[in-house]
Amino acid sequence: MAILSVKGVNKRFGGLQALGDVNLDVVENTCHAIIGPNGAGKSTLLNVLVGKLIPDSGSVVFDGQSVLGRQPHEINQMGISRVFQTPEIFADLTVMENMLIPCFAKRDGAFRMHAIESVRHEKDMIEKAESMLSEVNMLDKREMTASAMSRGDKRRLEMAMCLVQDPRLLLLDEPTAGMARADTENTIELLKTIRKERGLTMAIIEHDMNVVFSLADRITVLAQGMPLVEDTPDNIKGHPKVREAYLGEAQV
Amino acid sequence: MLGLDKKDSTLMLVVIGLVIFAPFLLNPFPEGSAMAQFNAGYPDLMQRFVIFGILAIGFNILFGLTGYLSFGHAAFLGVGSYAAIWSLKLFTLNVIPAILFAIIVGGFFAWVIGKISLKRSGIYFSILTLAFAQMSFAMAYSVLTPLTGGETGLQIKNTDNPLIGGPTDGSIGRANLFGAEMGNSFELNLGNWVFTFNLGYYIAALAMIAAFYLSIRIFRSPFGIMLRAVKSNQNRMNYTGLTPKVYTLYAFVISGMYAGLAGGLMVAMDTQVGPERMFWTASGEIVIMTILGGAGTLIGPVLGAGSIKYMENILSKINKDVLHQWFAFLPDGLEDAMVVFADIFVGKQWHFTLGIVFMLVVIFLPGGLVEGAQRLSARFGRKKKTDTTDTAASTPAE
Amino acid sequence: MSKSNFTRRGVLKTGAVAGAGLTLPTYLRADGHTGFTNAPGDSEVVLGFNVPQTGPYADEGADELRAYELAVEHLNGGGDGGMLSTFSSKVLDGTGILGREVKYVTGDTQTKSDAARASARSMIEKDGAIMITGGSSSGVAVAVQALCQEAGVIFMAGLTHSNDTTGKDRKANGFRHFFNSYMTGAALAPVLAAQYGTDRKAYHLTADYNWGYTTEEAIKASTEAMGWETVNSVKTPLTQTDFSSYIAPVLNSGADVLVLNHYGGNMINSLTSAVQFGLREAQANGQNFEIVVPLYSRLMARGAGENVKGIFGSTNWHWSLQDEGSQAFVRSFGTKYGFPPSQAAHTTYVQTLLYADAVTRAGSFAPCAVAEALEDFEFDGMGNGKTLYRGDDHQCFKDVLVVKGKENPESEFDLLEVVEVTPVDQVMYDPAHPQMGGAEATLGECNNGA
Amino acid sequence: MDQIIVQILNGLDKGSAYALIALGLTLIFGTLGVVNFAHGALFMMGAFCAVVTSKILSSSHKVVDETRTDFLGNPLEVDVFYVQDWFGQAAGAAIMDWAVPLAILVSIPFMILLGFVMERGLIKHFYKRPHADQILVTFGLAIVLGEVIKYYFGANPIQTPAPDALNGRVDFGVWLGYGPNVVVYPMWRLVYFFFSGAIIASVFAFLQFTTFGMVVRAGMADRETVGLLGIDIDKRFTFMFGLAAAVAGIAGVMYAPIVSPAYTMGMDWLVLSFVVVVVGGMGSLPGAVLAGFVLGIIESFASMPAVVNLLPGINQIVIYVVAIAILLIRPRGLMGRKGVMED
Repeated sequence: MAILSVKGVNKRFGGLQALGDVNLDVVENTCHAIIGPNGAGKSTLLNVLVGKLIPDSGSVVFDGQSVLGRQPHEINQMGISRVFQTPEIFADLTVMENMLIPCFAKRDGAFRMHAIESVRHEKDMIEKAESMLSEVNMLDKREMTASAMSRGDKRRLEMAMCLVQDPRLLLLDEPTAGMARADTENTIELLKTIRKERGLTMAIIEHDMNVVFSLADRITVLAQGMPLVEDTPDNIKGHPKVREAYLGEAQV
Repeated sequence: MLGLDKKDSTLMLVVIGLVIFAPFLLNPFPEGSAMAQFNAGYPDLMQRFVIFGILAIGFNILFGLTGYLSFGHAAFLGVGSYAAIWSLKLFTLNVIPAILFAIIVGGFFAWVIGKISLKRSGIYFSILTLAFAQMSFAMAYSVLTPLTGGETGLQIKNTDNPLIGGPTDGSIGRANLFGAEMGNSFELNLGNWVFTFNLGYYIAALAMIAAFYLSIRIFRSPFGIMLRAVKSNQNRMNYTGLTPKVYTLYAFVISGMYAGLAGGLMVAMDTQVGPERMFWTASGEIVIMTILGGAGTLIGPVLGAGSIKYMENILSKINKDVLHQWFAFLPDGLEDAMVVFADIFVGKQWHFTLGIVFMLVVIFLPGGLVEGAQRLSARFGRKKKTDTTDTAASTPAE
Repeated sequence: MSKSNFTRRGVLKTGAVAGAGLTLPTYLRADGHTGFTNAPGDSEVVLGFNVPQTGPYADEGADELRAYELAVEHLNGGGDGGMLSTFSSKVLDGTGILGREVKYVTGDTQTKSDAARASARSMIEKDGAIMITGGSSSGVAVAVQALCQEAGVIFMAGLTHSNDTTGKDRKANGFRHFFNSYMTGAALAPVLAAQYGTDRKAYHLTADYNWGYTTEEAIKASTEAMGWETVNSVKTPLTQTDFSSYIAPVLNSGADVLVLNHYGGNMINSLTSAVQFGLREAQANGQNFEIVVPLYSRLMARGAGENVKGIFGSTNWHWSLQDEGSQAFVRSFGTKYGFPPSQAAHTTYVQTLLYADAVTRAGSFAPCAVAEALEDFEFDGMGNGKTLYRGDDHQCFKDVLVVKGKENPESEFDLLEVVEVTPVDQVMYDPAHPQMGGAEATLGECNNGA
Repeated sequence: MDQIIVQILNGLDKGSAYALIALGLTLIFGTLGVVNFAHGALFMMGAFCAVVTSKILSSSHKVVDETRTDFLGNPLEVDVFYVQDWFGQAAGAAIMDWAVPLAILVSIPFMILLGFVMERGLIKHFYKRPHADQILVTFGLAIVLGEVIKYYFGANPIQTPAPDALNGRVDFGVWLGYGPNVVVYPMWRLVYFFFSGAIIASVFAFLQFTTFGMVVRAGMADRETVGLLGIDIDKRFTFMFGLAAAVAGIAGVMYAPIVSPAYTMGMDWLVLSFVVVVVGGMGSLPGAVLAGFVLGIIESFASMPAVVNLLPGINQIVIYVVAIAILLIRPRGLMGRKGVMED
């Protein structure tokens, strides 16, 4: 059953057709990868999904509700979390505080005036954050200021921040971009483990085919804003159209 | 204690102690001695210390935590003051309704201005708040004269007839707390020392302690973390399902209410309001106080407020005569030279010292006076128990 | 360990305090039992000189301070005695006030009412000042006067020209020697009519605050009584520095006189603009275009330089006056500081002497006694001829000087010449005059404080 | 109609003052990312360059004139000017008369030097510091500069007239078909307007057509990249600071005859210049100039008698009302770049 369904989405920027009639179904408990050469419209699509952009036409339905016209924070509250290409974390705050914020957001909603209660007394939230941190092996860094961590740790922290919200759909925007080989492997392992343990639904944009093929259950290939093919990884591997699209890119 | 952890409780106790014993602490020099000039333990200045302390604490909740630099905060102080004086003139001479009224009006005004100004961020936000405050000032000074008294401001007059309990003998009503006047105080003579305990001061001090306590609670609350998140990364907040603007608006309103409280207390202590209270220099002073003390720290803004008010009220009163008294022990020529030299920094040149202090502090103590205090305690080789900062101190506000 | 012991007096007092709780008023110092605030001891008395030391009026404040220092010197028997010898009341003998040496404290009003009150309160609460004096703007004067009323000390206003100080905001503890907007209008209008004729159309530019309003009102009323017509009046922001957009429309407005109800920097800049736009050489309605500056001061004239030549205005006092009192004052001030005093210096010097004299005549420092001695006090020899401190509103009534910018100044101080000394009868008004707050304005009760 | 023409002239004149100051401020604010609260003080220092030049040129010695007496009755000491001793009566008088234009020559090296010293000695250490620290240190500096001026020159404004030859008026009305004396405008203000135009044009030309300027503009757009190219952008930024100071200084010199210099003018201009820069949009030089003229003209119109009588007090607040309106309609001011000073 598709938890996210994109139908006939169009988006133009001036004369440029960024997205043309994109259809996409992300099925629950699967990992759906979106690949394509640069400028294929992957990021535009992602921005439509999280409410940053509003498409000119088409529909995006998440769990039976349209997300179009909703603010990013509302879409998050519906159960969609996003990991960015460059980690978006609260750099000035400690790791623990970074973790607590999504916990509160999940429990209290978009805004709550909880100005008198002490954070120390939020035992449940602290426990939840700690268990998530230990899941990503960062419990020992809980009092560290986030900006002082390595890039890989920042990425893991961001992922943990998304996961602690128990999202129904996790969007990953090139989660391994700019990472060293070993870090990439770690990330893949982490994602795999989490998927196995939590039964998470994921949509991932990725350049690295290695990552794509080790994680994805289904792949959509975008080229110049149009969906080219949608199929299983095995079928995509040898698909002529995909080759063409990528080779075309290489020639340019 | 009271839901604070050990470190905060210690800090709280230290602040309470300082505030209660301020009449002693601020009057260290015996009457009549040359150094008595430096005594600050008289009601007016003590009241100003705590009132501006409240103002800076409130400002710090906005600026220190969210990083939003309001350059029009004096407007809330001003409208709070006007609200309070009208309450004294029309409703009752009791200060409690006046102060409550000031808080409400300050908060409401902040809500209106914040709602509009928060559509922008960074310098654009600062200029919007500045523009609103300057408009308020200009209008209070001129067109709104019937409401604000214009340049001459508002005072209580003998013709005022408050709804409840005004004086009947034609004398000028005085602000009071259930009959006890703000000016009441008693003096304690110990040897050559005179210590003044003033009712108004202790009321203001109580308000400051409450304000400070509330500020600690806010700093340590989930709300406080959210405000620091606003400063750190609004984008991530949005994608975490949170509304940074709403959080900021609440912080803005809270700090507006603090400013209103300060304005109300100012009127309660000294029953008059003038429009200069809303001029941009007054807003700038609040900003400078907070940065000077250490933005984002709990106690910093209070220190900053105290030191600026101290310089304003003490340095400006040192004239050549006083200097001659100080240096009288020197030979004549040297005495004159010293007087001429010292005169550059005091009396009518007190602004000069102020400017130099700003520069020195920011150059050598990037975290403000709080950092100076930390370095001092570090130098004396013991871990200061009352570590006055919190984690936000390591990342000065922007 | 005598230091740690309570002094005898202290013991008595703390004992009393314990009984009385918090009901003792604050403005109470060493001798609270004498029944008034800050009663001085036997050897000295402290006066508080509260003047602008920073901000645009700092120079005026500095001049006031010089005059205060001179006055203190004279009261304590130093220097040449200045006006003490010409003052019609002869009770001051150079031994301080009631035998107590005069000491003083100074403070900075910053020309802000908040700062001025903070400074005055510190003088009263910390330094034990028995009288506060000074200031260079009406906003500050009104604010500090109200404070002194509340605290129970005497306020001797410095330079404040707005009607309100002794009009709608008059207070029993406050006294003004300086003249006011009404007097300026009453003195200036006849001279203007004589000089420029009665068929004139005036255009007012008015500083958009209290003093501007009362001055405009006064000048309008008195010039209209002479037959002038007011074409237009425009309010200008206090913070304005470039007045071009206010001056430019004047020439073609049908007016032939421009009245600048501006003071200090405002006046210097608006007059400079007016001269730049050629208003001084212009013709309108077949007559020479004229500019009038109701309130002049020498510092302003110096700031405006050449531009003041031939322009009429009024002033409280000018150093070129030839009477004995003025001469004596100019001599001692000039000898001490090397240049002649300004009108601000004069008024503050006189106020200090008048206060000392009143205390001496009353035989008490108690504010109510001093006020009584000042009320309806007539004196002479202080530079303005016969003067009356009217009891009804605590305003001095004396001759008013109409001056104009000198065509050929001989020095940098010789900028104004006295055109006419308007006799006091001509500037007299009823205490309940509508410009003065009408019948509602009252002094209230005098307050002794403690 | 004639009144509208006059107010447009006034607006252009005010606008050129605003634009010139905003331009200098943007050079610092937009290029170096430093919130310079001392910029108004630099303007004031420029104005006092004019005062000092005029004082130096009219320095004199005293000669006792026995025939006249001073206020104390002593023989009058008459000032005799050195320049007249040296160059003769007429030439000496002319030199004193032209003090303000001559002051430009004094102010340029002085202000550049002041800018260098400020940047190297102080501001340099604050590039990486938070804006709050920059505000505090430059505000402190502004106070100190102001107080130094007050110490030597007092608080009273000091008359600094333009040369007599430029003190006249131009009658535009005659050219435009109105009668004489309908639209007259002071000559010095026109000089100021054209002079500002020339300065603004040269700054733009400098940035547009010189290699130096191109590097600086690239640095404004993306400082890190230019740094990576191995260009010593810091040295150039030091020069930029000197240039900005000089622009503020010249603006001050030329403004001295219009508004008499006083030590408070630095603070008077501080807020206004920030409003102009922000309304123009952060990091945009054309924006700063445009905003200067827009606000100048609107302010002039708002102070017309008809407008003030219709809406009392509008002249007090118009700048702020317009600033708020513009910032609400255009998020980054008139021509601001995204991401500059937005956080």
